Amino acid sequence: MSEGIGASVLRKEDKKFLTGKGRYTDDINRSGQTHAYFVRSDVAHANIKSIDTKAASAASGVVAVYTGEDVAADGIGGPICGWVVPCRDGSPTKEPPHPILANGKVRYVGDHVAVVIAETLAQAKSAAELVEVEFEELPAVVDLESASSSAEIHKEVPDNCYFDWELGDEASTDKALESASRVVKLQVKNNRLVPNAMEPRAALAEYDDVSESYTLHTTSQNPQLTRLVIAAFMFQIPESKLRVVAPDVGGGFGSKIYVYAEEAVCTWASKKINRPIKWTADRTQAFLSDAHGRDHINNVQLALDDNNKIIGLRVDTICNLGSYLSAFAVSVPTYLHGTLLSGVYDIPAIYTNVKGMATTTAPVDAYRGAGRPEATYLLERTMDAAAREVGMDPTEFRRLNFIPKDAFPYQTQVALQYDTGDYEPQLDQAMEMIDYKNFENRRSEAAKRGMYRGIGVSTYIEACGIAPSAVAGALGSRVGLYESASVRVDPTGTITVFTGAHSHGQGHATTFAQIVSEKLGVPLANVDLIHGDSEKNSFGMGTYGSRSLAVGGAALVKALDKVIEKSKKIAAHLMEASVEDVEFNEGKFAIAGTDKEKAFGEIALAAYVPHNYPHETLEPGLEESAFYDPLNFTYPSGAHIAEVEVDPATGVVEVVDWAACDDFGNLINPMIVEGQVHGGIAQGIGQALLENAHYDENGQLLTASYMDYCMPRADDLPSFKVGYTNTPCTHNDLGVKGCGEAGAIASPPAIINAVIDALSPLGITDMSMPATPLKVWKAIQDSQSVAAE
Amino acid sequence: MTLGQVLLYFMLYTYRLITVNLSNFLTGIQKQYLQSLNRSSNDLRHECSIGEGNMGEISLNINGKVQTHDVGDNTLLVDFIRESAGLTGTHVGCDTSQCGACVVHVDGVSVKSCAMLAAQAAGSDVITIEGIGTSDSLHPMQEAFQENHGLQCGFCTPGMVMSAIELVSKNKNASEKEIRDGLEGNICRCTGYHNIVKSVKAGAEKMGV
Amino acid sequence: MEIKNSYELPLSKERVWAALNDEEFLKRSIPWCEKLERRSETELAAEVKLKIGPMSTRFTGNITLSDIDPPNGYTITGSGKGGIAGAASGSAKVKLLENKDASSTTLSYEVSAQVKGKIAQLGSRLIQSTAKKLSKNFFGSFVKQLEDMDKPQ
Amino acid sequence: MYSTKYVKPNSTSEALEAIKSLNEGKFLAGGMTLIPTLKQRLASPDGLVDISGCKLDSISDEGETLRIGAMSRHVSVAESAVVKKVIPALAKLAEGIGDRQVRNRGTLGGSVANNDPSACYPSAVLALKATVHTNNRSLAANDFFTGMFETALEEDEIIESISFSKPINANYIKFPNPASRYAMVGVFVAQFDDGVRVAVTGAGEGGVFRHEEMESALSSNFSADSLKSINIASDGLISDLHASSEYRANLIKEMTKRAVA
Repeated sequence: MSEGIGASVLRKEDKKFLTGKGRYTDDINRSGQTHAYFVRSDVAHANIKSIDTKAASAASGVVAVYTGEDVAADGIGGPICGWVVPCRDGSPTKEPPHPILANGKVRYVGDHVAVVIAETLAQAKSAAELVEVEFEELPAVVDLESASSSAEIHKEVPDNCYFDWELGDEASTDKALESASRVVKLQVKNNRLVPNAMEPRAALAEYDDVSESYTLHTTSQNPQLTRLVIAAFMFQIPESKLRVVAPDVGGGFGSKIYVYAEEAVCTWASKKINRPIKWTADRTQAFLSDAHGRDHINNVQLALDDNNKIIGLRVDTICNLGSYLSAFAVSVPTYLHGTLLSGVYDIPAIYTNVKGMATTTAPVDAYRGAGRPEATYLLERTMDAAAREVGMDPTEFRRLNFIPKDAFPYQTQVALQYDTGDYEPQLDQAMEMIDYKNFENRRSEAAKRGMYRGIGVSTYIEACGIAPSAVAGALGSRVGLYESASVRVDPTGTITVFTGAHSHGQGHATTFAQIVSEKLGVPLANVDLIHGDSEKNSFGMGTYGSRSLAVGGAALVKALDKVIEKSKKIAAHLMEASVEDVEFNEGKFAIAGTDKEKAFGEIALAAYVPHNYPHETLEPGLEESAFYDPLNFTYPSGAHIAEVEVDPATGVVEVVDWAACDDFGNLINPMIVEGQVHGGIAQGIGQALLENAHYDENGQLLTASYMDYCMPRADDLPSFKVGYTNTPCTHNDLGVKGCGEAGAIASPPAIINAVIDALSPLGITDMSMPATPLKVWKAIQDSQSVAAE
Repeated sequence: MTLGQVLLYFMLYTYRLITVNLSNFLTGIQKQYLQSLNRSSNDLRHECSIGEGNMGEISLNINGKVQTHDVGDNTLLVDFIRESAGLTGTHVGCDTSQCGACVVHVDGVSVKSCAMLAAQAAGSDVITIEGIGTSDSLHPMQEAFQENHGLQCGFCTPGMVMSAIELVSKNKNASEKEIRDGLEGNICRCTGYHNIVKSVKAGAEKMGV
Repeated sequence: MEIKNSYELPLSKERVWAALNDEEFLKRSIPWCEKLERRSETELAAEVKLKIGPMSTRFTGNITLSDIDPPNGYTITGSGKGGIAGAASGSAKVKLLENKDASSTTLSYEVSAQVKGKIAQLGSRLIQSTAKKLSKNFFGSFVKQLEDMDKPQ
Repeated sequence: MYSTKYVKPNSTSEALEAIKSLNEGKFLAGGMTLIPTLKQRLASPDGLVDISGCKLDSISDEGETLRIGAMSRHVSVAESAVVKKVIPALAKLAEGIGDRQVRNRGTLGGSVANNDPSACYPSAVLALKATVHTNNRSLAANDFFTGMFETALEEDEIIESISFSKPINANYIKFPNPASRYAMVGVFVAQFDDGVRVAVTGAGEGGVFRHEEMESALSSNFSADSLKSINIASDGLISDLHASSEYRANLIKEMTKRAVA
């Protein structure tokens, strides 16, 4: 069996995880290590009147206690905002300071007030109980809709509005709405989620006073960026004085992109006490202080003409960004959301306005899908509402409005240009997989059992492979979004790949090796991948936004091309031929029209033992690097169809069947791709049916453990039918688009549409996420009391 | 415990390994370890008398090796395994004993090692993920997880595998629903469980239970 | 969360009002109260050891009396810190209403409660039931003491 | 977890002696609630008296009743041939508590003594007219549960075993909290010669309770139909994020219907 592109080879990284030899941050210990524990605010909003650390400092085993004053005295800055947008009135995004230990004020439950460092974790916890903090409480700001008229959270943020941004043509959109034969209006809410990677965040920080440099092991999706932010922006030290390593990382889903206070505090303090410091979050701390996801309210107006063709779309959004602006918080509801509002549909006029609000809740940032699930949810809910209003089958209504396949490249009204796509075959295939045409039989059969059965469709697009740096920069990004790759060929022809992407479950060690195997014809076993260490890897942008393969993989192809190019020159020399005549196939360099050939290993050996070598024109060695900056986003798309059954007596929604047909372009390892789809769908089902981060009116997080935050478990989910179509990406060499987020983007509206379809006999036309048993039961009760009246 | 005592325990243990009646659901040395769990371990059990304070040394037989460490009575089994014994394959993913990343076998049954004191397990036989197979010789359930892509980030995997082994040893023909129900105590955020269920099914077949 | 209840007491309004201002009475009424000291006319320092299931945490804090309207009622607010468990506060608006026969009084209360920190994060399922239980315990034993005192010795 | 002493006596009398020697000692049974609580530092007992060595784990058919030792793990009850034969509903209840790992450690006595308002076992104790045998007395189930997390047990009293009356017919249906998997509502229905008992857990603010109206309806006609006209009041029912008291009232009726179906 081939081990190259397209083969479902088993994962190279699995054995270490399966035998308990994975090495996650908390698994690493250093001699002389101390333990940090953070004193956190238990109130949502307050001025700090005083912090008394005397008793804590004197407690048994305590090495140091620090507060925001100590941080400020050392001139340590806070995490920066990595992306900003201009406001409608021309003003910039309001960027309030974000101290790593609270300085004068706390702004959410979980905000960092002080750190206690002790010989053992138990001692640190005990001492933390002795830190006396006196708060002057201020009103909590929890409700998003009234946030603008609530208590001021930052003096730099008037009306608690970080930004008020717009995209599209308001005049032409409003004109379309006025001239429409029908305007479908809908308000949808995107519930607040906690990413919940199973490995809680952790950090191990060390300072070496000989080299005057820090080493930080941390749970990061992009260690190089962490190094840049901490070194250059927070500590103002040369970047070479900080090494950041993200070893095995147990899932990220967005939450481990950002630089958090804890790892910065530990790094800073490791120098002050000149000892290693370990910190590991417990799950409740993770709930309180990991960046949350989503939390939007969208008001949608969709204009239709007489033929049920969409002629305009207006979306007014307010989104909750929490107490501080997290690194990519601003980009999520704007350029990762507003630009996706055309979906897979040909919409001639689009306008959107987004207000990013501050509240006294945890910061909100990217969570699997980031902006695109919100856009897909509002659009796909609206498509169903519109189909219902005009009396069309939702699949037919979608077909009528799909961007036709001959319209590519397709320029949307919201900045993006889709390079390829073909949406009808995806829908056809998904409908076939779930046996859409016989659904009504299944509905009647379920009705006989007293159950309401429903089917729901979602046809989505996402922009991923993030991102063309020039575009991102023009839109407010403060970083580039290219990726790096290096290929080091050893004298015996084995290969080490270095990538700036980071694997925390995605299987890069396997997929990247498959690319190498395909290009160089070497066995998979001879290829190793190194990632996640700023000392070893070139600067890269890490893994998120389904970018590793489309950007990092493309960089790898470029580096491999350079290796092949140089190898050909060496081969030409060895075989005394001209470079133009050297052909490279399946690991062998051959001279066209002769029987002369050299294996890849022989070339490698010649490069490192250059006894017979073209020294005049070539350097010895075989090691090449490349950076790749994409020309465009990639545009995966697909159709997901969910089938559910609702028990009217209890309100329980069971997902009984699932069909997904996605276009990810070419697939490198279909087994891994399918796993990514499964995981994404599960998180989408979690959002649609189970998960919700709930703050009470005082800003207390009531869902701060698995007792109340409902994580999807095996028995909550069905098995999934997964299929593919393929319109290869036109602007990267691999023709790949990215698959990591698709499931989470596509699935929530499919389920909610299915639930509404199931309950449509009762006249129910709306359901918010998560559709919990309580909520569904209540909707059924209310519909019955309406019917009775 | 003196060195002599440790050696004595080893000898005793080895003797028992030879004499225990092996069942057929595991392979190799791992099978022996797991089977040996059913024996009585009174000879290793820590005697506690009333009114005793912090009992200091606790001995556990972890993966066939007696581990004796001086720890507080309030030490959790998972901390004993991770910190004292240095076996970091057992993970901690929550604080309410729900995620299952810390599942190990104690005297032949799966437990959440974050919800048990090391002292409660004193003298017991503990098997962790490190004790069921090696990368050269994977346990059939480990093999099944690899072959069916039943893991992604790997963090929940050790607990998931330990739970799965017990699940199929109790119910060799478990249906998909029974497998899903049986994994109620293990949370995975990556895989959507689809491939875990497949892995457990395949693992059951491989184990030939 | 709002919790309301009322009791009929076979006592005059003045008698009940006096009890509402008697710290010994209050101390005996506060469930698991270990210490209650008057700091001023309107403020008392309290220490309560709260036990709910396996949880057992000592709360230290204040009890303050406000909206004092003798002998018609007041608002009694207790707030305490439970160390690592977090903090809790509860406020009861107490109203006394003389019944028609003037020899009996209706005591009604309306409680609002708030919790912070770990108890909110981990115990949300129990907050409402516990607040109800504690207010019932408080007013229940307050009323019982009054009734007992009223019985002929 | 705060520092604490751990002792593991070999008999109930030694355990009682041990608890007396402590200021604020706690009996440790399966530890499925206690250990997580201690981990959160929400209690600080100066000692833990592990009663798993006190030989309280036998299960025996005693004619009129089924006696189960307090330290019987949920898994032992679920898999016990005797329990399955004599009161299969009890085995079914045990099989549905928590997850496999909880069932491997959690005990009958621990669950009943803790009387968590969302625990499953108290409903069986109440519905099956059980008698709770402690080290010094026997208590009828009706007198045993006194409120949320409260029982008639003294601080230094140990449940040794529980005798369950054998019903003609019994069933337990649980509607789990989607997140914690504790009972959001659990209904245990048991039919005896002299009538039917319906015990509800997960729903009452005061913990487990009997629903007398459903009991008398089912006593005269043991079928789901007899429940049709019954209206379950939501007063006194727990209301939380996951279920309002009205929703719990609905679930009580629905689970009861399913239990007798």
